Amino acid sequence: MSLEKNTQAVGWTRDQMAERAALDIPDGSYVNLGIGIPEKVARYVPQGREFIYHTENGLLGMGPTPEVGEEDADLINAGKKPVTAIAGAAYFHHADSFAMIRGQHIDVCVLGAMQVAQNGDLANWSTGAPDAIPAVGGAMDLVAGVKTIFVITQHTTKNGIAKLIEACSYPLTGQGVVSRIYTDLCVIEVTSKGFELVELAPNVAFDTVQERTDAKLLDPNNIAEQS
Amino acid sequence: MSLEKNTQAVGWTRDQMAERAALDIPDGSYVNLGIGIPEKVARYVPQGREFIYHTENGLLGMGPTPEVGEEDADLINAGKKPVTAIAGAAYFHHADSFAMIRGQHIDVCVLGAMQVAQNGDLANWSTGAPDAIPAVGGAMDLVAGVKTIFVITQHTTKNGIAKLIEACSYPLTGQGVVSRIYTDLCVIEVTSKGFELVELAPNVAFDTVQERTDAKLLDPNNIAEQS
Amino acid sequence: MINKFSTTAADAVADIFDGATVMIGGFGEAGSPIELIHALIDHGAKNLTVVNNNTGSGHVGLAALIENGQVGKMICSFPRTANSTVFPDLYRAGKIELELVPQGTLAERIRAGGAGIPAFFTATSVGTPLADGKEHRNFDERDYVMELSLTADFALIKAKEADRYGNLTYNKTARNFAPIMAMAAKTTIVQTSHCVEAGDIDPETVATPGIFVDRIIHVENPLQESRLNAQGRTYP
Amino acid sequence: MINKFSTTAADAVADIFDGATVMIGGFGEAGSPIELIHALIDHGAKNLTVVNNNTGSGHVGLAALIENGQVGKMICSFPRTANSTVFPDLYRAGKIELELVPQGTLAERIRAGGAGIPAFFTATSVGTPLADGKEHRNFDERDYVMELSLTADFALIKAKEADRYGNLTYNKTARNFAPIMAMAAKTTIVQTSHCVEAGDIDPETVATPGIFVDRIIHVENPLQESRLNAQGRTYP
Repeated sequence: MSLEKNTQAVGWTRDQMAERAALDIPDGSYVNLGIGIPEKVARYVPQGREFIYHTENGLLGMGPTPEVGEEDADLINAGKKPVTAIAGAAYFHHADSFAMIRGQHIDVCVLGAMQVAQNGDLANWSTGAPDAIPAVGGAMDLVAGVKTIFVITQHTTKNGIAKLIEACSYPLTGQGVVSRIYTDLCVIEVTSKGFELVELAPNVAFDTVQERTDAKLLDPNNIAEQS
Repeated sequence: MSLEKNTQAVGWTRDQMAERAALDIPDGSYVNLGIGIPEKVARYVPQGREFIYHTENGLLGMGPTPEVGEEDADLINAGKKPVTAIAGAAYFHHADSFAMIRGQHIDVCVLGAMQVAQNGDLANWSTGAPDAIPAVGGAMDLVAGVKTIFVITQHTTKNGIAKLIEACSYPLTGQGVVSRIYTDLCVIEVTSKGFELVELAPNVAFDTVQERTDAKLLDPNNIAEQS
Repeated sequence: MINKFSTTAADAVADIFDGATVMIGGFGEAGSPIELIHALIDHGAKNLTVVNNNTGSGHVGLAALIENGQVGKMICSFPRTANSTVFPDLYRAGKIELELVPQGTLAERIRAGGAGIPAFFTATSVGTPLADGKEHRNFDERDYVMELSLTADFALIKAKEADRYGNLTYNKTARNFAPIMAMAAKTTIVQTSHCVEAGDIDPETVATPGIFVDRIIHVENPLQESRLNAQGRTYP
Repeated sequence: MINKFSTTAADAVADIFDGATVMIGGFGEAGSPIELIHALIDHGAKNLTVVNNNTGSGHVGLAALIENGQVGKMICSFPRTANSTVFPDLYRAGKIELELVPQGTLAERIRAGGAGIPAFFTATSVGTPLADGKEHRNFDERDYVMELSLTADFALIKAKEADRYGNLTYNKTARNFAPIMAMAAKTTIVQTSHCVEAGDIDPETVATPGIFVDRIIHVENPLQESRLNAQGRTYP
């Protein structure tokens, strides 16, 4: 594992969360990255692996951000930011692009989250506030169609409210869709029994994570003791 | 009308049937031609008109039969015969090709028939004989999807059995789908009232047509008298 | 001779009627047919139902069409944009209707409309508020909702190249919704920066066959939404 | 490094198991992956369900696969060919099953399988024997039947060009079913006459994006079914 152990800091930075998630993506995977921290995953492809990035607006083989001045308004990602295309890319229309998603051809999708429930339910598109402008984009298609859904998120909101909870209070994006969660504090696997600890970030105690999680955190492999 | 009046012959030849049908296809139409006599329609595009031919195996802008020796096994029509492509053609896959058909983008389809009923029912894929190998191809898609269905057929079978009848005895290709019928003897419009005579071929009497038709032949415009 | 080239954008959109459903290509500004949208603003048809993934940005293009009061209803997946308050303000004021559709379901409903499929089943949105009131059905032990096709009276799209038959190519991710909207609309109106001869587009690489296209106008150097917005431009 | 090039046709088809569903590209001989079919004959997997528009001609390719007793069921639209009695003889003898599907419904069922759509409605076949037993439903005053998607364990297809990612182009009407079968199969195996470098295929003109492709073999000069038949050839 190439993550630098930082014995000073408590927990992972946004980049480290992305780097940690990238470690769990197998070589040769077709990957779709959500907006925000998930986009950073592309910077941390583990040595010896090649991922192909899909962006749902119609490009397979998305490359890195272009140099300043090299942007093309007709070459953007799903977040509407300028991107590039690798040698070996392909363009296609929206129905074909979502056929890749809905038809379970994309291996891994990494998304942000507002809430994740212990049964894998994901809420990441709306707080349900009455005056909010509802906007869903491709999130529901991605969670329904992609084989494996990873979530990268801060463990709690800025105000310290738990995002990993027993049951989502916000409107769902999908039911039982999340496989793994990468937070600043830990990696959690969503199992049929609930949240199972996979790894603790440096200098993070099990009790700290449990305290900030509004659901039972299981540790069947005694990760807490090994850390 | 450019058809040569042949005062000797009784009725139309196969080529004349095709030529007569072509006269009823508007300029700029997208046209799909069935196997057999319908294929001949392409030879008789009226002066000043341009038709675009669709072949359901994946080509829009089908051109004429290639010169001997110029055939390409990868460039064929739905009858699996070698064809060419015009300047301005497009290739596409089968689902896209049938989207053109099912989505009612093709204006006219000209098909052969085993039986046509006075309500527009068409049977042209199977006699229903128990030992026959059933084979339907794109016929059911075409009659369900194309805006206007023309039938070109000999008025009766070789044995003199009527093909234009009150109700089809063979398994249907589609219900109420035929608009016009071009036979060696006449042109018939299929209306809500039944078969209506549009035109008699040279030297053909109304009674002759009625005799060879197993359904009432209407003549609201007194075509018989004008001939 | 078949010739789908039209003279002006004004002519091309002249028969768009009040109450029409209009699909407008583009994902954000990529592929947005801004000159055709501005022609539609000049034309003035009202009470339109517009299908687009978004609701425009700034005060030009689609946002300007909405701001001009011509749109009664939006069918889209993501009506929020960082730099536009046009749709949100009207929506909160109850002056515009919204049908929110997941992006892939939106694309597939349009494709179905063009392909003569009246309805299909998808797992997308099952268990979410967007599945409320929709027919559910189980296939092979998974739940799906039934979605209806979308068709339109008109589509406005932007292409890279067009020939007289209406064969089109697109530029990179500007392709997005254009090919399926061209299929789903009764009348498809295209703006292109390159009018080419029939045969200039390799038949293997035609992205939209001409059968789906009705009218083409030439816009050599289309305006770019983000640049206009950076300049604080408005339309009209 | 992703590299989908495989060494031999034998290796590429080695895991096709008894009882597998195999989609085979081609409309007649155009697009028929004859070398892959012959490798499947050599391999010997039995009781296959084969999806193809036809049932082959003469005694090579698909007809030879059927003649060799490896196919338990055909799903196709047109099982008759002027010059082949292989399928008709087995069918009349009750030794092979047939699911007859209208050609466009066959294509759409395959496309639906690849696109994650479990079922859809079509007007095709309404009022005919092929609609018997199917669920009917009325939308906007027209009757439709519900059709289920088709998927496969393997697809065997033929391409013009392929790169290491599996991006494909096709030649003219040989494209036919290949792109949708590549989408609908768990494992898609391709034979191509041109192996090219990544980037050699313009991303605008890729007909099948590599995501749908698993293995590629190089067959520089593929056999041509009609020529073999004219020579009276048989396989094996």
